[in-house]
Amino acid sequence: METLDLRSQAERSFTRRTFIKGVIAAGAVVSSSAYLFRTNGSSASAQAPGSVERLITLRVNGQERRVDVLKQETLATTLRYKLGLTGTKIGCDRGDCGACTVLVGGVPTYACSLLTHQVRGREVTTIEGLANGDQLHPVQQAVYDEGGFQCAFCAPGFIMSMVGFLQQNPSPTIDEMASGISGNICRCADYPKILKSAMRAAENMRTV
Amino acid sequence: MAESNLIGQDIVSRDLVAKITGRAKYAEDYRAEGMLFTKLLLSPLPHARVVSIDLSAALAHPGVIAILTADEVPQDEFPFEPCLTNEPRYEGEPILAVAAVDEMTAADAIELIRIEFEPLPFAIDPLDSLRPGGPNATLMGNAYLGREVGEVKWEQSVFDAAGPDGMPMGPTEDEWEFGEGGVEAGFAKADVIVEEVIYSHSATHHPLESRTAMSYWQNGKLYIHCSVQSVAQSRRAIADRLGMPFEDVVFVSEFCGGGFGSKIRGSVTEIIPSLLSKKAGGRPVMMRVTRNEETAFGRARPGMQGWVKMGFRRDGRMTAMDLYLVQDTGSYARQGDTSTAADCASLIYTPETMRFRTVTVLTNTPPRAAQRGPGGAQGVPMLEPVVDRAARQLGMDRLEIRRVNGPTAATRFGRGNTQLTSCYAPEALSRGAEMFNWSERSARSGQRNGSKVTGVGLAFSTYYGGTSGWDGLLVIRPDGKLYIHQGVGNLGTHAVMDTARAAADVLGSDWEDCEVVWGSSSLHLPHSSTSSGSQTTHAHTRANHAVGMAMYGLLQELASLELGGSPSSYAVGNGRVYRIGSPGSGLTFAQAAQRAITRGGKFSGAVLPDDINEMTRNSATALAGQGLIAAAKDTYPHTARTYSFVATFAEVEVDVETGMHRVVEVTTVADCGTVVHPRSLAAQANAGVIQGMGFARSHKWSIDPTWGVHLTKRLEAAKPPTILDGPTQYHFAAVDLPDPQNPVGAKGIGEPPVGAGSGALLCAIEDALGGLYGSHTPMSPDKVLSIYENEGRVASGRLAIHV
Amino acid sequence: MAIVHDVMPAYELFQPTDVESAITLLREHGDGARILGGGMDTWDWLKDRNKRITALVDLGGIPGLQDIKVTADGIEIGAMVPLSVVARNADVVNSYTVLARAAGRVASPQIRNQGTIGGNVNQDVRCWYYRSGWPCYRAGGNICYANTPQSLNREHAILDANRCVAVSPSDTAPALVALDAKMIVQTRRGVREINAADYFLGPATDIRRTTVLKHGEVLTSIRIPKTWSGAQFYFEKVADRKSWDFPLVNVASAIRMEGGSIADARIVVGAVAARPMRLRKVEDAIRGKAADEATAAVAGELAVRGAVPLRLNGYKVPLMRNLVKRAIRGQEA
Amino acid sequence: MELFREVFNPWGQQVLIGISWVLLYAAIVAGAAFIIGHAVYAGFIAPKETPPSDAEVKKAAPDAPAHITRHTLTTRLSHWVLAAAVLTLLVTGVVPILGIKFPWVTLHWIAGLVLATYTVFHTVHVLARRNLGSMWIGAGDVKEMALRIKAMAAPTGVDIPKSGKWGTENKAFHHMTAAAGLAVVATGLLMMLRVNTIFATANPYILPDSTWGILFVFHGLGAVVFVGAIMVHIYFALHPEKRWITWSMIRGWISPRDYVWHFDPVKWPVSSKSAPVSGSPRREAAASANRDQ
Repeated sequence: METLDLRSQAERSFTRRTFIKGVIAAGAVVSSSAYLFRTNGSSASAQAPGSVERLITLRVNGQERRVDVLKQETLATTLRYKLGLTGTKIGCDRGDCGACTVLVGGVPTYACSLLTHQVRGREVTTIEGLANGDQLHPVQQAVYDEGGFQCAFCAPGFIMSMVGFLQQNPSPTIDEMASGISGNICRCADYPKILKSAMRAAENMRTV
Repeated sequence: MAESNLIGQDIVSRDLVAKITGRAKYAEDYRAEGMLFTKLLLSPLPHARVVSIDLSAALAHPGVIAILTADEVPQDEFPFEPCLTNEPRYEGEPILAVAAVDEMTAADAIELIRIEFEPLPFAIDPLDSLRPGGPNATLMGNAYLGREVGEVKWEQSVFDAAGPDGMPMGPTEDEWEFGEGGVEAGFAKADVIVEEVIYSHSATHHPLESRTAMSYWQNGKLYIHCSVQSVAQSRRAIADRLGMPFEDVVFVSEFCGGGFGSKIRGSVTEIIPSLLSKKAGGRPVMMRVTRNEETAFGRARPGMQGWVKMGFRRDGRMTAMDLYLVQDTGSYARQGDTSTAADCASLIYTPETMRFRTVTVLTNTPPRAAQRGPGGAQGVPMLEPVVDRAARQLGMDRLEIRRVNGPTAATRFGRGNTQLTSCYAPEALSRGAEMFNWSERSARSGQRNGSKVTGVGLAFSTYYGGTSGWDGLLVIRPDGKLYIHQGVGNLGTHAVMDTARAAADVLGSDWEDCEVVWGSSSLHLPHSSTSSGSQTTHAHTRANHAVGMAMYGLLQELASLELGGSPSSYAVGNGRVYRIGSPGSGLTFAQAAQRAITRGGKFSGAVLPDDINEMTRNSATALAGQGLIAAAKDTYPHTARTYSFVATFAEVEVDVETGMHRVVEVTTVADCGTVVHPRSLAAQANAGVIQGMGFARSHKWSIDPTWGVHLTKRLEAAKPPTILDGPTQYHFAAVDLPDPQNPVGAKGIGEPPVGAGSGALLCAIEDALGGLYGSHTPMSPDKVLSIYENEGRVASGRLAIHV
Repeated sequence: MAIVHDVMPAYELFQPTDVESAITLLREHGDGARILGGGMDTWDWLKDRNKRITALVDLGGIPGLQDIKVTADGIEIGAMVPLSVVARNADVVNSYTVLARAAGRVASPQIRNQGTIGGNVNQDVRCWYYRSGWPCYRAGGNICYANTPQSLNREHAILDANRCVAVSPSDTAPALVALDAKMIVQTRRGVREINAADYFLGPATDIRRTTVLKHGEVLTSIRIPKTWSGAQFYFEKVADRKSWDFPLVNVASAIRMEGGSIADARIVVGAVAARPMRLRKVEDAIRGKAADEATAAVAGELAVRGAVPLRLNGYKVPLMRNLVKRAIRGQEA
Repeated sequence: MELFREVFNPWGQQVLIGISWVLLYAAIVAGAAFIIGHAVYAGFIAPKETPPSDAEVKKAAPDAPAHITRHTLTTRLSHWVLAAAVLTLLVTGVVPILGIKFPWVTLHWIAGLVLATYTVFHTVHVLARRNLGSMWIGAGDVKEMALRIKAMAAPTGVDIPKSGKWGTENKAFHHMTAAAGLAVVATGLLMMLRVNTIFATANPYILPDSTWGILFVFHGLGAVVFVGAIMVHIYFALHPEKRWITWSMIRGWISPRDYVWHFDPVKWPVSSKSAPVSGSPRREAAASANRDQ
């Protein structure tokens, strides 16, 4: 039997009690970002089974972030508008370009095509979470050493795809690598250099 | 003068770390306290007049702060394109804009607006518009007659004569012909004549970053953050659109997520947040442009429907070319793509005689703009397969026929008998053939392995390679660093960094001691070219070389004043100006900057050269007193036209059972003068080829002819190429011979690879299909299958648009 | 009323932890409620504002729907298992290869990570007129914008059309029909098991729906019987792009060979109709024949008999013919 | 209550696409109400009529044959073909709207073509024979009808007048369904252009949306009338008191008893020789109607 590995057991056991405590402590944070969004007022049926709270805790880049999230809010919007993590780009908002790719539980995911409520308690990693201070992540280093992207609007998404794919397949062939990052569009079409960077990234990851 | 040690090196761009760590700020990444968000009401009709608008419910919607209508924005005579309109000329044209506390509120408010339209006649297909009684895209007419819009209708007999799959060819608006006796005489000399209906489609640019903009007003100045290809020129354009002096516009565009010609001087819609912000008392207003909106007003490549006839002597020499093109210019400005296509054709084939006829038709489809390789990128893939057909008829090698007709340094071409500054096209063709192993590979042409047939093709492409006469601006500050101010855009070509090297090289500076200043007019930028049309590398290596030389002279003069001796007894290098022969005597840049500040006058920027542009003057004046300042205009000679050349070779495997193909090998060689940044050049060239191949294969748009409404608003439907659509490796080389009129030797490279890529792919597919038909885009699997199954017939029609 | 096709409007979100609660929520909220699986189809409708909902019921928190279980008589795949997991699962790869290949060819890696097998089979049809929110038959109107003398219908149906000419774009659905899978549907009253071949509806039967699933019913898992385990499988998808594209036509087949001839076969073609088309006549015709070029040719011709091409999709006839031939050959030519 | 269905076309303009299905439910409810009303009336309120005795029959219609021809084979065939077509049309047209899904379109248009052919044939036939008078609802019919209604209102003792071969209700029913039928047939034939048939490929753009909307409304209204009318028709066909009519439509004849019981021999004379009896113009019309069989 294989169980989907997107949510670890620990993530699932994230309790409601710790969550509420977190929200109370984070009140200031919540209110300071609230001006960006009108509340949608539909707080009815809060008692219904399966209903969701507005104030939730996200685990982003290893930190717990409390945030006020609308029901229909996508992860890309929360990251960019509420948490200031603008490295995650919105290129199409329809899952057609990959610019918003982040890792959710280590898996490359279009942040525009996922509600923030769906990642409650799961580990989210964005482009901002890769480097350790000034020390680039091995994948970023590979991209840097190969001279990187052109306009680079797609770069954060591509890099997240590379990181996610290499975690799953650390020694890909060049064809596998291309397939692994084929969910990202580079409109500059700098694919040969991107692929070269990705292969170098695989090497870097193996030697880390 | 120091030896060149930066030009030709792979130097990682300074801004790369920001790009790959998410710290780079694109227009939408700015956030400000109290920021409002905009949604646009777009026209649902392709052509209409707004009869009434009722905003009351929307204005009463909580959170709505301001609504901007067409009556409050600059409106001018056609073809001026307003940012908001009451007579929308294409589906998706912005009618009004709502600013609210967040996007959802703004969007909900749009739905509360009651608006009534009166539908007007509309045209989607240029050929339909040219029919007797066909619809006109505007109330003034359907085609450009010079700068004016008038009516062009052809007689029914023209259409009857063409038949269902032929090109109707009525009287055109523009026509030229060159060569002795004209094409008639040329064809009379020909041994082989080929003619073909040719077609290139329209498609949205789709840069990954849409044309988002954010604005606010402070102390009478407009602050605008947007996504543009050029900073200095866009600042001026925005100011013009708003009718205000450019000095009052603080223009910020540090990073641009792609433009491909769609954001050359910014966008007409960029002033919407500025005007909304004004209405909202200066509050910051963000207008995030969505993919839907980008499809509507984000610009597109003009499509062409046409016909060509070529005559060749037995030795392969082209004696005549008769080219006829109808251009779909969309709903506003006249594009020059068909003319450029003809110019490029006259250069890559240097026909002895040539006639060109064109008519530019307005349609109620999104406005067109230059798209990477405008004209050339359509002309090359339409014409190259026809040349291949002639070669087959002549029994001639397809590389050879291009060699026979291709230009050389001595070539005079086209109707202007134009001269080239440099041309290493023969070298490029030879080098490419060698790398690709043309003779061996082309022998594999038509080989069949099961359902897969090998096709081999090459395409030869050209484009303007640069302008001249722009300004450079340098500051040496007391920190000893050389600050190179750049007013070009940062759209991913790395030109903003790479052309700066020219100045550093002249001064023999270590790159680590240089800072490139770019991306915000508040940093005082010089008058620079647009980053478009492959001109930047040429234009700004020249301008930076010129200003480097000016700085060199100022340093010599300063040293001679400070340390005695004649200026010419001083040299500059390694961050110092020093006496030739006794390097110990001299000034460091830091000292020079201090002395310049003290001395003032021409050293500190207080006195500036007369010939520099007003913008450069303003910038230098603002910087005056901060160090040693040099401003200069590029006055190097530029007595002929500068063109770059690209040859791309491709091998494909076409599966004749599915219509799909696999690109096996691609080799590209460019003549773009001296190489400035090898890795970046290869990336530009290969990526241009891939864009071209993507355009030739899948990247498209579709507009329903009955409703005039766009159906490909999603990237999933517009189908730009993915990483899997080509091979994993591309081969590239540059001829790397200098253009003699640029002191740095460089020419531009942005445009020509696109036509080379699409042309090579079409030629290779046509080759695999036994030469059936290839002058048609997008050559998607359905068309390949149709051509294969129906012996050259495109089931959807050779001239049918939006398929 | 002015139109805007961006920014997802507000709705209630529910994340129940068992199927029964999900069904109750769906029933309570009536037609305004929608199931959220992977969301890859849902977001388009909501973000384009072409479908409005009042409540979204997220099945992501229900344990069990994300499991793959090997059972005595085959394998059972939870409806919420992501496509990438299906494509990589060793049992699926080894025994039901056609499904693994199909799942591995869906859209893009991220979509395969987020999109579920249940969502992939339940996704709405592809027709850019319908998906633009135009009031066509499928949207409750009385017109088909894709089947007129001017329509842009390169991607549309050649078979089984009835007023609506949209196609089923699913890659996994043909594979599941080929494998004779059973769709397990939980309703208020209990659990139903439906043959995959009967699960999908054409527009003649119901122009508003693509499956027999009714509002308030939940596809919980897909059972694949051992019947075709280890058979000779074939899957191929023809699309404009090699990543991230819907099929122009796809084919999935399972063929059991005995002594050099075809003992039994199931051949299913996608993207030619609003549901995956199982080619029973072809299956009957090739049974007992050798899997050679002659049989393939007969099968190919038989497969496209009765095809009615529209203005721009005539190429689908030879394409479907050729793909069926390849399915019988078991390989590309 | 919305009476019409409207949608926003691709340009955001509101366009009519047909009647509201509420009207369909209303027709069903109205039909059902009538049936229940009638059933209650017939079962509990109306005086029980006793059939005439053999002697009465003999006396009233001495010449009547054992089988009095009421419908020729052609008439019966065309009635049942018509019935099949209309029922098919209603089932295929209405049942899917009520939520039971099945492939209905092809059956619907084929049945529609049958109905259309019948309508054309019938119209041509009737016009050719120039015997429109037999179905004319004249002053006498109205008077007769009024009397019968009065009799129903005062159910005791009043003698209910009998009709000729075609009762006024029959005529009214015929005209109502004819009008509805013409509406659905005419609009339906045009609507066939919107779908692929063996005759043409779909072209909904042949007429403007607004025109289509009106056509759909007429089609819908016709259908709704049909729904109510056919419900009532079938009810009567199955009703014990009217079953003799149904039998006559199956067998073609009625018994002398039913003839005497339900008809006015003056208005519809019959004889074993079946010779027309000359007399008043109405008689002539009736006779010609008879001949028509």
